[in-house]
Amino acid sequence: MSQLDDLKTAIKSRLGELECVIGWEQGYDPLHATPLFIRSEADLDRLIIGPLAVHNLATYLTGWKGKKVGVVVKGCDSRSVIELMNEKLVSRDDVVIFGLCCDGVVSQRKIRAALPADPGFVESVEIGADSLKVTVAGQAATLRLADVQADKCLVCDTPDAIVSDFLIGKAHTPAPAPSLKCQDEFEAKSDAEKFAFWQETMGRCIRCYACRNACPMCVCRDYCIATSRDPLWVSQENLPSENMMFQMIHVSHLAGRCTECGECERACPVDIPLMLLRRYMNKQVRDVFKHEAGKALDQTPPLLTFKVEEERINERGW
Amino acid sequence: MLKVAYYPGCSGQGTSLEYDTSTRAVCKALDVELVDIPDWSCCGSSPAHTVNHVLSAALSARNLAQVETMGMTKAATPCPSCLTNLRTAAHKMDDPEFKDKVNALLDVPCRNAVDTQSVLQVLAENVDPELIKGKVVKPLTGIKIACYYGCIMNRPPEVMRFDHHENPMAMDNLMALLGAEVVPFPLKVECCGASYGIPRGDIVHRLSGKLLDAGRDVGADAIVTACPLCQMNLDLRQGQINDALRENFRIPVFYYTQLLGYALGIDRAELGFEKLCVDPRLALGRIKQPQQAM
Amino acid sequence: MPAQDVRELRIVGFLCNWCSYGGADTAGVGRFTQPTDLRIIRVPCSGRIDPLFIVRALMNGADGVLVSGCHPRDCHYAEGNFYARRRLEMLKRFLPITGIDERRFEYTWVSASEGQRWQHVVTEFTRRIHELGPAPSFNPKSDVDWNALAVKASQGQGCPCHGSIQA
Amino acid sequence: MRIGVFICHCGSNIAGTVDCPSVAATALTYPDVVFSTDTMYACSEPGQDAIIQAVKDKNLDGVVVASCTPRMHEQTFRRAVERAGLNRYMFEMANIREHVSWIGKTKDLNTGKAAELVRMAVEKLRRNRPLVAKRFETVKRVLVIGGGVAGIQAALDCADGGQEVVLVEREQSIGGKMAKLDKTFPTVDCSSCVLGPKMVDIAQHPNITLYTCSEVESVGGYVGNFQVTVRRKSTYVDWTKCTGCGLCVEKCPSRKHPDPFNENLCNAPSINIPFPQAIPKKAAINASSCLMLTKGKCGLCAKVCPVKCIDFEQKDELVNVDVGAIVVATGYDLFDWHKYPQYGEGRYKDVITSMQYERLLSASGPTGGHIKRPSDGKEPKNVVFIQCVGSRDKSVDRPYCSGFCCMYTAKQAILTKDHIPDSQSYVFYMDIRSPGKMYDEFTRRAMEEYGAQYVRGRVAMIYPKGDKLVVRGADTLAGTQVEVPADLVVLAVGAESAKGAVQLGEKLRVAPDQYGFFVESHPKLKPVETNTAGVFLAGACQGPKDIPASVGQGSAAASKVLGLLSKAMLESDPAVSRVNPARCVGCGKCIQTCPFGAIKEIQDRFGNPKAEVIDTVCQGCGICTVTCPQGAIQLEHFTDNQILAEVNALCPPKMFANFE
Repeated sequence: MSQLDDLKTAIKSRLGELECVIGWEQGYDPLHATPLFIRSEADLDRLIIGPLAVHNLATYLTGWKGKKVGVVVKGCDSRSVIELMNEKLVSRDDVVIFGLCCDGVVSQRKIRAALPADPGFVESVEIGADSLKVTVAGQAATLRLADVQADKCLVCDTPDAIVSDFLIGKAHTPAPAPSLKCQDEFEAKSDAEKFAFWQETMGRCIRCYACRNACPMCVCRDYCIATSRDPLWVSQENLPSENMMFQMIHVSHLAGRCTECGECERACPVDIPLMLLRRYMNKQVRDVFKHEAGKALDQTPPLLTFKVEEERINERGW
Repeated sequence: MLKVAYYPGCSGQGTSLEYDTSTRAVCKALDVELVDIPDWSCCGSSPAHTVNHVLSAALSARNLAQVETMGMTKAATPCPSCLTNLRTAAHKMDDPEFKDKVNALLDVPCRNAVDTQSVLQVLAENVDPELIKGKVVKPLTGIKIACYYGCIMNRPPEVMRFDHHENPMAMDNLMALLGAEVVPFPLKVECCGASYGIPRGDIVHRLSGKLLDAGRDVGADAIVTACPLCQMNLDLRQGQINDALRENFRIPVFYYTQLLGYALGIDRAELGFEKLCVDPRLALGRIKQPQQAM
Repeated sequence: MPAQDVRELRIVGFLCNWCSYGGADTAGVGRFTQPTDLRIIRVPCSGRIDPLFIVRALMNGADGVLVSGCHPRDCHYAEGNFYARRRLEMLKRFLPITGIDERRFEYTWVSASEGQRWQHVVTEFTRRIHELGPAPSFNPKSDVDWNALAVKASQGQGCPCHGSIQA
Repeated sequence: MRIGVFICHCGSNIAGTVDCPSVAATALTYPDVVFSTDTMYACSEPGQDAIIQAVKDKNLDGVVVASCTPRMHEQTFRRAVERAGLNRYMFEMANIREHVSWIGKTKDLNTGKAAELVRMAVEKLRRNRPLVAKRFETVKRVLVIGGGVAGIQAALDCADGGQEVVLVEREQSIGGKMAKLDKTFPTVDCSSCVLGPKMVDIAQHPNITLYTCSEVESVGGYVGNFQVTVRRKSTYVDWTKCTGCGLCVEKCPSRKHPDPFNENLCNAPSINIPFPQAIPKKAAINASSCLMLTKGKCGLCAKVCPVKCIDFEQKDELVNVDVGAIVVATGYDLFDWHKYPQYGEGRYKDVITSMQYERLLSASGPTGGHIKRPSDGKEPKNVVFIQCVGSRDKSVDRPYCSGFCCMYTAKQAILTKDHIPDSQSYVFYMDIRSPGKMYDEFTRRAMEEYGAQYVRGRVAMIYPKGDKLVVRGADTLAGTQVEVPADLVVLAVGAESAKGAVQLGEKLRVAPDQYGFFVESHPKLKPVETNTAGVFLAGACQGPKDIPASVGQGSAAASKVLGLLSKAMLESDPAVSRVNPARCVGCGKCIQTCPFGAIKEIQDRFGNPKAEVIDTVCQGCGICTVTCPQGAIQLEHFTDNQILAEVNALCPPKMFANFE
């Protein structure tokens, strides 16, 4: 039986007791998936998984607080679920986790880049073992999956759901790359270059808050301090400084909580590489607190606790 | 079979020949192979380290380097004084700066990768007591023994890292294992006067005298040591002490390896009882013959 | 270093009320002369200092931000500076990726009795900031003296768009 | 809003290097500032009156004073604006003396800085709102934890002050360490004779409820309203019936377990009354050694008891008490000297602790007050005392001085001579620490009148010689080694924090220091207060103390309690955190980080979890405000917007960069 069939049987077995099960279905065209909220077995027919099922569905969990739901998660998504549980934002008893062993997902951005022109509407997509055949306006183009894989998959060390009620597919032995080229290159730049870079990108930011809304950890929702008057942290002016301020708020609120699912960057309509900030902050958190969000249950986010003697924080000579 | 590099030390070639021979004999008997360090040299004892620490350490380091060239990481010596120097040198060389100073003086640099132990520690920690028990042919039943460790074999604890530094038990346990009655000796780690025997005999007379006195108090037939210098002060100088303190001690002072060898039934010639100044026969006579002991 | 001889730069200080603010007072009582660039904001505890205050100041064009609290273990509220230490360390380590020179932000511990130490900290930090020079601004350049306007605006005069920042 | 600004000259302190009039002029251009002036001495009476007058004339609703540090005069001016009819929190201060005029040389730079600090204060004030202190009632009852002399004193003083007192003691009888002592220094009067009457008072005082064999299980609530649960451990004796006749104690056949009251010098019967003056004078069974409870046979005590109060079925009992204040008097424990190898690690019977020696000296002790050494019951002639055993020694992590050892050693040397006239005492010491009334004279007497030989130096080793112990040490004054043959060696063991102090501290939210002693609010000015309002310290639980100091602290703590509970209502500082339930998502992060347990989770009327601040417990640190991602919990008077306003005042947001 295929992974999808196994998943469907698993969901069937629990659907009865659940408000709904969150999965994926085809979106406006065969290339794009969109979240699917399965309430009846009929809905199950539309369920899809695979490299196109990119969304981190954990993002929807807090919206169902108090109700018992199921969620289909890839390894990376499961980290978000775990972190939400560790922060008591979601209760384990309220969630049935259908964990996948994931072979990696695509980056729509890379696909767009790989295709001769912006595809617009895609007629059909054939997913092969390691290739992707995309047909646009009668023209078929075959892309190597490896070339269009999302960055996070290249460095992913948790392809299989860490916590789950059902673990579907066959487990991987991950061989993640030590680091991402783009990240290393950017970090190597001079302060001036980096500053100029953010000045430019933040000038581009339209503060649509898509990055925030897509983030599974941004649970403040309507009460985000970036869009409130009391407290009023950011002005309405669309200035690079104000946009950067908003991004800094997002980063600092994610410090020690971000699970690097990449949703923020994926959701950005103006292609701001937000993961540069996320990965860097996570690196700092790893170095100082030996902490990785969502890698294990019952962890305390490092900024919600302390040690009287901090091994890795040296008072600077003053 | 356990294999360790062996550093006899200078006294082992002279005043404590019997310690060296008996040590080799018992180790052989207990399947501990002692491999002599080729071209070993002075450990840098008193004369050197009172004058120049780096030089003294270099002398030790040279020997450690030799062991490294043998491709071994564990060395053993019967002499606590050598042990102290070898271990202290290694301890100091943990500081890279000091290590460089030392290696500057050596042809073959020392990596400081050797752990030196006393033969006693090797026997106590690496030889199964049951094995020893099994090999005992003449149990020491009937003899009362006071174990005297000397002042430096266990101290300073952070350098020597062996046994309790105020109340060591390794020898006590070993002797008890051989069937001897070990009396609680309060001055186990007291100073015997050491090398003051030459410049200030009176000091040695007082200090060693106190040890013999304590031995007598606890009713010991004999004192057992693990240190050539201690043994010499207590044994060779016992006559002087008697004269100086108007005493008449007659307490034989053995090396623990001699009694161990005796119990294991090793050939007397290798144990060298005849080298002792205070006649040990009376004490040895207290040992019940095996058939009676059974 | 006498900051007096050059144009003042904008340095914001966040000090906890119980130790460091007292330390600054002690320095004053002892007449320990310091550069005048620093402006001190008083908060009850270093645990009250949101790293985002510092970011806000930097985004507003502060040239340097200095935070000081009670020495670890001496917090008036027992644990405030322990939390502060983690939060501030994270911010300081994060700044480089943004291209903002992390030397523009420093945090340290000064007790109410350490007037001299406070003088040293202020003098050293001010010197450092002057060596770094004025901080670049995120916002585009302009030939108009917007700063003057902004100052006036923040004083509640003209430029309605700035009313909002003052909330 | 109508704000008035007052720039203080402070004589020439400020005016010397700040152009006050021009600062005042600049201030007038700030938003909402309708009045601004400079004044010679703002804090002086005319200065304050001027402020009050201005508030009335210009009907101001906020005041900024630029003068000295708020740590100096904030309260003064707050009272002033209050007298003017404003809320005390509608006031801000700009520190232009300590932070400007006294540290900056150049007048124009100082003037500019002063003006900006004033602008900062104005911007803050514009976001202030009147805050009113919460008033709440207090429970007129006190919990005293620990029945040593400090706790006894605290309990008696509180009770005499008219408060109900609940006294909780872990042991079977109150009296603590002092009850074990034979005599006390420097008066050499009988310890139990001075303590006894106080213990009786505890038993008889109408306001005092005594729970012994009891421990504090849990503590909830806050100052004025603590809810405490006490565990009364089962004694297997119904104390309502027990008359303390002691028949059971005589008859008990099981006398195997060591007697803790006598420092394990002898054994005690399994059912026992620890000592003649015990309060309460009731018997209790030691479950671990009682034949009936361990083997299920015997029950002799039950047979002989005339009032039939033995109850082998008895279980622990939990008692709930509401109290308004808590006094912690859990005392200290003795250092475990076995950590020192040089003293024989227990191999030599005649090396004993000072407390064991007290029991040997005591008429109610195991030897009936005759000094007999443990090994062979012989009367010692040479007694060697070794001081600083577990004091002033980094090597055993006890770098502090225990304070009373020098004195009790001198006392014991004197008593030794009294008991055995032909005895000779030797004392190895590091320094003699005898500050206190008649203290140094006392140690002198020990040396001069009683001929105790004081040797300045540490002891290197103790070893047996014949039936004696040879004590070898350094005589640092003579610069030689000394060896003293001793019949008995008494170790002056130091004090360390009581076992379980740390755990109790967690329940009470009182932090212990690195050695387990409780930390006071302020080392000089608040010695018996803690950082938890309503919890006070008495005696050695705060640090080693002798009897007079402990008694003094007991009374001090009591006076704090009486002062607290004398108020009909308590007022809480209104500058505390406040939750905006609309913004709160109930994630509980604030609850997690609050050091004072001042935030609790509640359910709103839709059953959603929300945080709620207990005003009376909140100390106003603001950790929670930074923790909360939504800014839903704001520290009043230091809200995000107030601090942001200050930041924006100092660094006006620039719409466009300019580098000129």
